Amino acid sequence: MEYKVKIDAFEGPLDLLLHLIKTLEIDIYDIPVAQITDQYLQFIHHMRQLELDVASEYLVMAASLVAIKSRMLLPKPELPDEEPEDVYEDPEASREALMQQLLDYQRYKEAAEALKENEKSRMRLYTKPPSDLSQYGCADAALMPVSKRATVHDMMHALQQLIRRKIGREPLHTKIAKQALPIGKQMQAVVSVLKNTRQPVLFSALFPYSDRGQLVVTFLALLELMKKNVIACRQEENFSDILVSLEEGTDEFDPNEDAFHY
Amino acid sequence: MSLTPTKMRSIIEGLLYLTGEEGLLLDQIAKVFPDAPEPSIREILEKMKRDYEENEASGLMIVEIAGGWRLVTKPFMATYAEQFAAIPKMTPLSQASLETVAIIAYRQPISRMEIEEVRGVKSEKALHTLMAKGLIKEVGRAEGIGRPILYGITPVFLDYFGLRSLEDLPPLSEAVKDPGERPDEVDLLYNRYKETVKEWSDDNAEQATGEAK
Amino acid sequence: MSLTPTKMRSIIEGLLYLTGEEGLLLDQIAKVFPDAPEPSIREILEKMKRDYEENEASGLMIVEIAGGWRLVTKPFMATYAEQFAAIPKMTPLSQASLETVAIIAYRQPISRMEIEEVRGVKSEKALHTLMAKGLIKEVGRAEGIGRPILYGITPVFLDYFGLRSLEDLPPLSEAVKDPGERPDEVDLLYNRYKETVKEWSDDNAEQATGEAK
Repeated sequence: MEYKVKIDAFEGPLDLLLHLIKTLEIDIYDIPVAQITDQYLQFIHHMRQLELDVASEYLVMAASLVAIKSRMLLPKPELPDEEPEDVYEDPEASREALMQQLLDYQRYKEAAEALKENEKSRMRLYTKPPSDLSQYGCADAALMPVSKRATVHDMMHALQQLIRRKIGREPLHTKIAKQALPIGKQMQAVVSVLKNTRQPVLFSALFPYSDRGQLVVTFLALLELMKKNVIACRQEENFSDILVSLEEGTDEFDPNEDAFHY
Repeated sequence: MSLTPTKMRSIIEGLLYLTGEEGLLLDQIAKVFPDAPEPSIREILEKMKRDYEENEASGLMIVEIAGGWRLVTKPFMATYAEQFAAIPKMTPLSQASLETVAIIAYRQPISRMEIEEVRGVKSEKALHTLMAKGLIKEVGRAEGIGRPILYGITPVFLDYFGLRSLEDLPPLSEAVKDPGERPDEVDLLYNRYKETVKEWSDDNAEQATGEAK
Repeated sequence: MSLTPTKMRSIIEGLLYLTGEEGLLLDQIAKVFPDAPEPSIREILEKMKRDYEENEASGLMIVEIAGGWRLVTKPFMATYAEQFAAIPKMTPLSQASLETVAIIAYRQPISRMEIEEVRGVKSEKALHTLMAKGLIKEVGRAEGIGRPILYGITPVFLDYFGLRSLEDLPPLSEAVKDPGERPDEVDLLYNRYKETVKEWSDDNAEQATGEAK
């Protein structure tokens, strides 16, 4: 578990150092250790004054900066040749190592910036969910293929897609549901469809939405139109499709008539 | 600022594509163009419909039923869709099945209706497929009206996805748990705090540069 | 009987519509046109892509992401799509997650410790988020003590960042001169520093966990 502390706008001591180097206009290839150490410590100090919990990484960096700085102030000890080299930590080498680390981190930070742009443009592209191909006879095989298994990661991807899709779709459902479509308006819609086609329309074709509210309103609209003799419904035989057509002389049907408002 | 008919056409086309087979009501389209009169929107739709119909290089067309407008494939596409459907898929489980089984795995026991709420689409076929493959099973019935069947995953699920136990499932991102969630006050507070710190450090750096000179 | 390019274009458009966000692979299209050479299919796709792009009256465009061709709405449509949806946008990745996933993409397979060395901070939470989003996965374990888990990116990574392939990754700025020729002392100091960091942060993490209890 990552602990809760995380100072501010910086991603860590390296990020903070890069920031200081940039604002102080320091040459990253020739870091003045004393100056950067002072600035760094001052920053940390202020963070603590603000009673902010400073993550351990920052303190560790502070410690190593101070170590490098103090060693730089001391004269290099004369070591006998036979002593192993690593007894003395050359502050120049430490400074070099820090520089390498900063440069390396900076590369990835830049790469992250670039990816952020990619992410931004990708997020602006919306698309539709795949159509249901089952109507074209695509059946998921009843037997599980052993060779090509879906993986957990396929599943996580599917969930991500689902979220993306919901972003584009959810309100559609809620809007239709909450709209409480007025019957009068739906009557107009039905009449205008019949007028446009100029021929009988299949009953089922008048119900393009699976939304329940929509179905009920359309059905009520049809009943009302039948009652007012605006439309006629015909059925050739039991259980065959019902054909809906306009009655004669309904051209003057005024959908705005008060009677049609509910 | 009012939009040109060309711009409006492009926006309507985009929206029709996004809503796919479900389509859009004229009202819904009109809401996107609060300044445009409804007849002008209808005109654009009618024109677009004719254009698609006449364009031999397009496999799509626009249909209008009961006030709803939809972008769909032309009838001749059925043959090719069949051919395409017959091609073995990249993933052995369809997107629909994967989504459904994932929701069940994370939220079991769960009813079909709850699954459909999360997915926003009918999920009967996916449930059928998953049952047939033995990845899910009925685990009981919920209390309440209709006592809907509850689904859960099976040991075959674990085996199929190579998991030792359900605890091996990757952590779910917040969005799936509650897709509508907004950043809460904590985030807002945090952002404000970040800015303060940033300002402070910029000031300080400036000062330091000044001193160095 | 072979199909005219116009007819082929219309069929491809229809298939792009049907597959939507799933996208269409070139060889899936090729299977629908067994007689057509693949280059000619690609040519039609490229042409279609250009046509959509240049057509101001269209809100759609074609993109090639992770090898798949997809019909998507143009970027300007985002405002309308979102306004239409009235739902908060997907939250983008945090800076920490972006840095982490960038390091993984360029250096995979890579262990958590190696990532933390580059970033100089703990990266567990970022890894967690990236796993949950399906952007990275465990790809094995390293040799050596503790056999740490190695991470790599997934095809979802390409999709998420809209890349055709890993070659599309933004080029990493030039590596530091002679990174392999560091004097030994530096490595030692560096390693000691690393260990200190580790101890420190472990302590701190423990403390934090303790406090949380």
